[in-house]
Amino acid sequence: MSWLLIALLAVPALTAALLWALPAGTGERVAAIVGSVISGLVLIGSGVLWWKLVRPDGPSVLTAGDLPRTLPGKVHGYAETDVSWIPSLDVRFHLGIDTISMPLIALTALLVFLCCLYSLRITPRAGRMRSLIALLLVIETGVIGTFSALDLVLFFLFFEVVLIPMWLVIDIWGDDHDRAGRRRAATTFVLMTVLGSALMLLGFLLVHRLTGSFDIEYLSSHPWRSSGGTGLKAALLIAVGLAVKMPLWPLHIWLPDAHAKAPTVGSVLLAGVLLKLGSYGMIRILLPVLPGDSATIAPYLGGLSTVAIIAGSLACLAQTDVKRLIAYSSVGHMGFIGLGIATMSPEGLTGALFANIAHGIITGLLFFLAGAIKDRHDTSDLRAIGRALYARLPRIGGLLTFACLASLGLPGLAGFWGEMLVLLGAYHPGNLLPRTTFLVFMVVAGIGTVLTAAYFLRLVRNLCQGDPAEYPAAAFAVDLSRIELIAWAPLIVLTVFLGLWPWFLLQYWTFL
Amino acid sequence: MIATAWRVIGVGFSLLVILTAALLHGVDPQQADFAGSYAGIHTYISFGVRTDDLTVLMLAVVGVVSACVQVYSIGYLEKRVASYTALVTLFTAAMVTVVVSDSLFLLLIGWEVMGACSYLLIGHYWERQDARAGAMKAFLMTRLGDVGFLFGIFVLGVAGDTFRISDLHADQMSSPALTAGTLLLLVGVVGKSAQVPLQTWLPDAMPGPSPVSALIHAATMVAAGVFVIARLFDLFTAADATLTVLAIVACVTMVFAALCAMAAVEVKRVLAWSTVSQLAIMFAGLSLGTRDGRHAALFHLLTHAAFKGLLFLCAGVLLHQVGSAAFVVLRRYTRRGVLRKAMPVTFVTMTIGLGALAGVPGLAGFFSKDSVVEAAWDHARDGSTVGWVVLVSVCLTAVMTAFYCVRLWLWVFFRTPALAGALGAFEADDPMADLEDPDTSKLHDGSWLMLAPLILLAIAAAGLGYADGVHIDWPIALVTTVLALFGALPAYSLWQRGADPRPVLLEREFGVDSAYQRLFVVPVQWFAKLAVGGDRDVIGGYVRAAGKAGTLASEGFRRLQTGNVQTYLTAAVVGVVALAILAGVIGS
Amino acid sequence: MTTALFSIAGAVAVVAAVVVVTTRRIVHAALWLVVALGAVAGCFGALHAEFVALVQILVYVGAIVVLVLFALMLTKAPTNPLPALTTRRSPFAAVVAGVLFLLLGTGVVIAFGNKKIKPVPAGAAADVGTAVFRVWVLPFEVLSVLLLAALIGAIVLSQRSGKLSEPDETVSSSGKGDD
Amino acid sequence: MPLILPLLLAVLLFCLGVYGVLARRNAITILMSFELMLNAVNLNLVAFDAWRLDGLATGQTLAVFVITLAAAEIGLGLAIVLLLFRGHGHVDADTARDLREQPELQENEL
Repeated sequence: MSWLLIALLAVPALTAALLWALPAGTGERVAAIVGSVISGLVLIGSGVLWWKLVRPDGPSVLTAGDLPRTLPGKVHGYAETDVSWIPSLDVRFHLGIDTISMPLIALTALLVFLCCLYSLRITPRAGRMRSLIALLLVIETGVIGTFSALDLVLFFLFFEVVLIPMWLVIDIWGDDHDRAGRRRAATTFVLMTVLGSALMLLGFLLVHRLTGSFDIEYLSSHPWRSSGGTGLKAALLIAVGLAVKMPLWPLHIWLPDAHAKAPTVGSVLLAGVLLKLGSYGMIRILLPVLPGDSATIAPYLGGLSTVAIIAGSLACLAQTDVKRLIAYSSVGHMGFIGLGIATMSPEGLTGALFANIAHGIITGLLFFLAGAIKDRHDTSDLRAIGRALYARLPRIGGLLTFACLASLGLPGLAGFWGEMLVLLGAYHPGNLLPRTTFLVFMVVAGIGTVLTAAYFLRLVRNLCQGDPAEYPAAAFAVDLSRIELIAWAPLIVLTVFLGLWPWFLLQYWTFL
Repeated sequence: MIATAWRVIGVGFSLLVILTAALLHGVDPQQADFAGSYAGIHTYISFGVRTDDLTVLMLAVVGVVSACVQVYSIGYLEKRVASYTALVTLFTAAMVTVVVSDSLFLLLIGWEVMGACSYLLIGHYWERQDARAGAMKAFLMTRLGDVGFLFGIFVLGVAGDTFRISDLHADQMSSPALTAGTLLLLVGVVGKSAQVPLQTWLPDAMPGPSPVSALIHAATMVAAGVFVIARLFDLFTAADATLTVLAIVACVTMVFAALCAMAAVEVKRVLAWSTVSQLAIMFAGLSLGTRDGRHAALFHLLTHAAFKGLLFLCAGVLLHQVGSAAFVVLRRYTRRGVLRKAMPVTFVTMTIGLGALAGVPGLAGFFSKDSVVEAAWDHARDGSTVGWVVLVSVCLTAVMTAFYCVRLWLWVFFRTPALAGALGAFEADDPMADLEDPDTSKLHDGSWLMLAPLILLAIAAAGLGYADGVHIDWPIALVTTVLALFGALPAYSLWQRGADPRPVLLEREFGVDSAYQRLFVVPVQWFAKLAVGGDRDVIGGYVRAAGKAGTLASEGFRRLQTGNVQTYLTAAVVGVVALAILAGVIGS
Repeated sequence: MTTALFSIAGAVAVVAAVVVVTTRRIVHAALWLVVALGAVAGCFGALHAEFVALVQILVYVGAIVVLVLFALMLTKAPTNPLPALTTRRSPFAAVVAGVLFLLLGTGVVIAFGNKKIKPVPAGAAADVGTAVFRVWVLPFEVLSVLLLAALIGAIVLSQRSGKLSEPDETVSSSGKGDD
Repeated sequence: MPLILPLLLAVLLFCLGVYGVLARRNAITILMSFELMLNAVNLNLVAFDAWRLDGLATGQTLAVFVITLAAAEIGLGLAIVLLLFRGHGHVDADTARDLREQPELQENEL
């Protein structure tokens, strides 16, 4: 029983309820402040939890020599809460964290905190801040819950908790100019992800039929080793369900619309955190519970991920909308993560985990920047915004270039290590996998990195550079405001820090 | 204020690099890890540094050139100084990282950060279309090579079970892995050092500020390729196939680039092609696989850094004062003989630089090129085909180098006696040829901040040849001098006749660029459209069709809702009857 | 004797009922309904349920049919034959009814085909009255409440007032509200 | 007397009522057909009562109740018919389709 972890889950949810309970006028005024304070507390709490987890005499710092090579993703739970919940269905309220989930929880807390902070000054045009902040907090609860659930049904429940608030965020606070579009985007998002999680639940039920347990901790130490038959069906269902969320090509179609139409904070959370639910689920559930069947489907997963890298990059090359472009870049980056998971090798999984965090930070920053540019020009169409942002908004332009360089995987910035380790994992994949196939994936993904560079440079060229005489500065356009600097600074610092000091995270995953 | 701070930091950093080099000079080779972790269970990734002769040499080169560039830039650059100086400093730091690194990954970080910095610096004048395009091209082509480099690191690191450079030994690796790894590394080197077939980015990078060109061409970026091969020389010598490939690439490149330089009509472009060519000479020296060859290559790297840095800084002065480095524009000044008189320091230092490049006896380039030729000759005498090929190519390149140096020197600084003040061969290209003479009264040498680095580098370009201890193989010296004369004389006679024949093939640089455009860029754009269209019309089509099917189904069911109670009732009775029959059938 | 009586009354009832559901004149249908209901009353009598038969005649023939005739009058029902008194679905409805008849008929024949009734005179008002007020008091009272409710309902429904259109409007305005 | 006789008569009357309900156009004739069906039920009740002779006169009592209910039903039904007539000017059950699917309300589809 760990009160800290439960508090991390309960506090945002209760705060959301409290906000809705407040009278409307008061609620509107204090929403962002309350949200910032509470999410700040959650961030501090997750920091404390992290410290307790990894402190030298702590329970869960495992190094390579400590234990024999186990299955990837095996749970070494800490801060566990395990009480019976629905006995007739064999469902337990089982929470717990380990070094795989802890960084993701911290990332969630950080991004929600920054979104609330950002909302202190910069609000969507639709107003209704009280509900927006409350929904963000509900999303926080759901995401942290998903990352800490150690019961399949509980995992599914938290997974679902996230969807509806995000749907509302897109639908209500989305793009002002395109009501039908944002409604369509929100509906597509919610329908596709709900369909995916329904399939996932079906897979969970099959797992229960095979093994008689929903408990992830038990399952990861007693995996279903044989392959084929019902296990394969379960693995396929779970993989497809999670792949929708990730999203894997060709199930990604909801993503560009949802990201492009969502408000800035929505895009940040969607790209920064929500996509990680899928990849986390694969590492946490698919690989450890059904290793044999995962090995059967891994080449296909890897192949689709590679296609995603190429297709996402190519699609970016032809985009004319900055938010859509960044959204499509997520398809490519999540393709790298998918490839890393598919390799089933320690390096690949480490890379996927690292890329999860790095992508959350960098894409969060990119969406913040895209939102800032969109707010200033009232459009996210590249042709309407015009060129020469360096001349009009030098600081934002510079930061955009920085974020683009980080996102294209420049060594020395956070984006590199994940991609590098994924490719290294593909160079020698897990024992059960066909190596030649993965070598091909590696080479194609390598070409994908060049394409990634190409579209980001194209973005910089078409947006930041250009003759300022043709695109005079608008009078109202102010460069980087203070609140933006404050909200973005942690992301910038982390991008550089993780790029130069990857051991900060890598050291926790040496048991993989 | 910020700009000043950055300038101080920049110059200070460069001096610090020089100081470090001085302190490390003579210290025994050693290495140390300062951070590291397992990634997964059996891959250890660490950052480490090392020092040895190569490190010290490169540190000194990088420090001196970057100090010169930083000081020079104070006079050269007027706007966006802070970002520029910061990037140049970062650039230098990245090169220093490459040089001191003992970890393949740390090396890669420096290696690619350099690429990014060069991208940003080439695009410094982002108002200009050619600068934007050149910057993007530079980054993408080097990045393409870097993918190969990364894979090479994988192959070598996995085969050697370590990513620490000092622990990589050829004898612990299988021969195929060694060959594959070094070949993949070579891809990265080719990209970074602009060798064939990834050569086209370097000439296109010329719209960047001249000091940046000096930095890229002399000490950092392109030299990093040579450095890496020198650093991993043991691995490369153990992989014969790689060395052969390297030799072929180098020989093709040096001749190709020299040919392109012979037809270029802009000072910086000539210099850029000459860099490609000279780098190929260094690679040729390395490809011999002998100690002598490596030594010669590094010697050439050293002297090349001096005279190429000098030449680019001189071109920068021309650009700064005249506003362009194109032959046509410079000729307008030269036809009255003004340029030489107005800029005596530039003229003298540039003459020394060109002399060193062309291999005028006594200047630095002469000695270093001779040492390459000598190493090739030694190797060739041992019965090596590679040695012969390299020998012939370097000699051929020496002829062409002399040709384009003399051509550049004469056309830029001297009026043609035969033409009596005309523009000469460039007249046809110049829309302003008939205009009045340009205003030359304001033409003068740059400020001393710009001239001091020139003079320093000129001294180096003249004197570095003696740094290695003078040992001259007289027959070879004689042959190369004669070859240089062979190249210089046609250039002189053409100039005197006012003619400058430029074959179309050379002027288009063998059409490589447009071929790449057609082969890669256009298909990629086409595929991009395909990807977007596919997403919208195929994948999105399925999703929309699913939605449409639901809507249509609901439409159909809605039609049953006629509002007529009797219809409902009929349906209900039919249902009851059907159920009753069903129950009877099942029950019986 | 009773069998014969029952058969005659039943035949009359069937014929009258057929006319009720097929005639083109609405008023004729109502009048033929009287015949049918009366014949059914006769059947009741043949089964020795005299009280029920009397109630049938009183309530049905006396009250309900009169009410129907009033309704016909109020709705200005024409007395001449109407061309389309049945819907287009009538053949289908006939099939459905026929199948239903076959189904039910087969069912009762199989179930009760060889049972006999020995009619005994137990249908006097006294007997039924005793049963109603001794055994069925509670349903009887509930039924009276139901009748009251139906009375009030009929009054409310046939009230001529503008109140009925108001809820219609509030519904549509609340429907607008959520948009 | 065979039990089957009143039962078959009841079935016949019921099916005629069903036919009338399903096929007749005028709302009042539909109500008449309802009466036929109710009578069929009554006939059943009385017939079974005469067959079983439980001494409680259950069937006859229930038949009386049904007659009462029929009276209430016809009263309410005719009130509704009058309302229909007042609103639409006819009592045609086939054309009274106010509750049908309204095509103009289909705007918020996907």
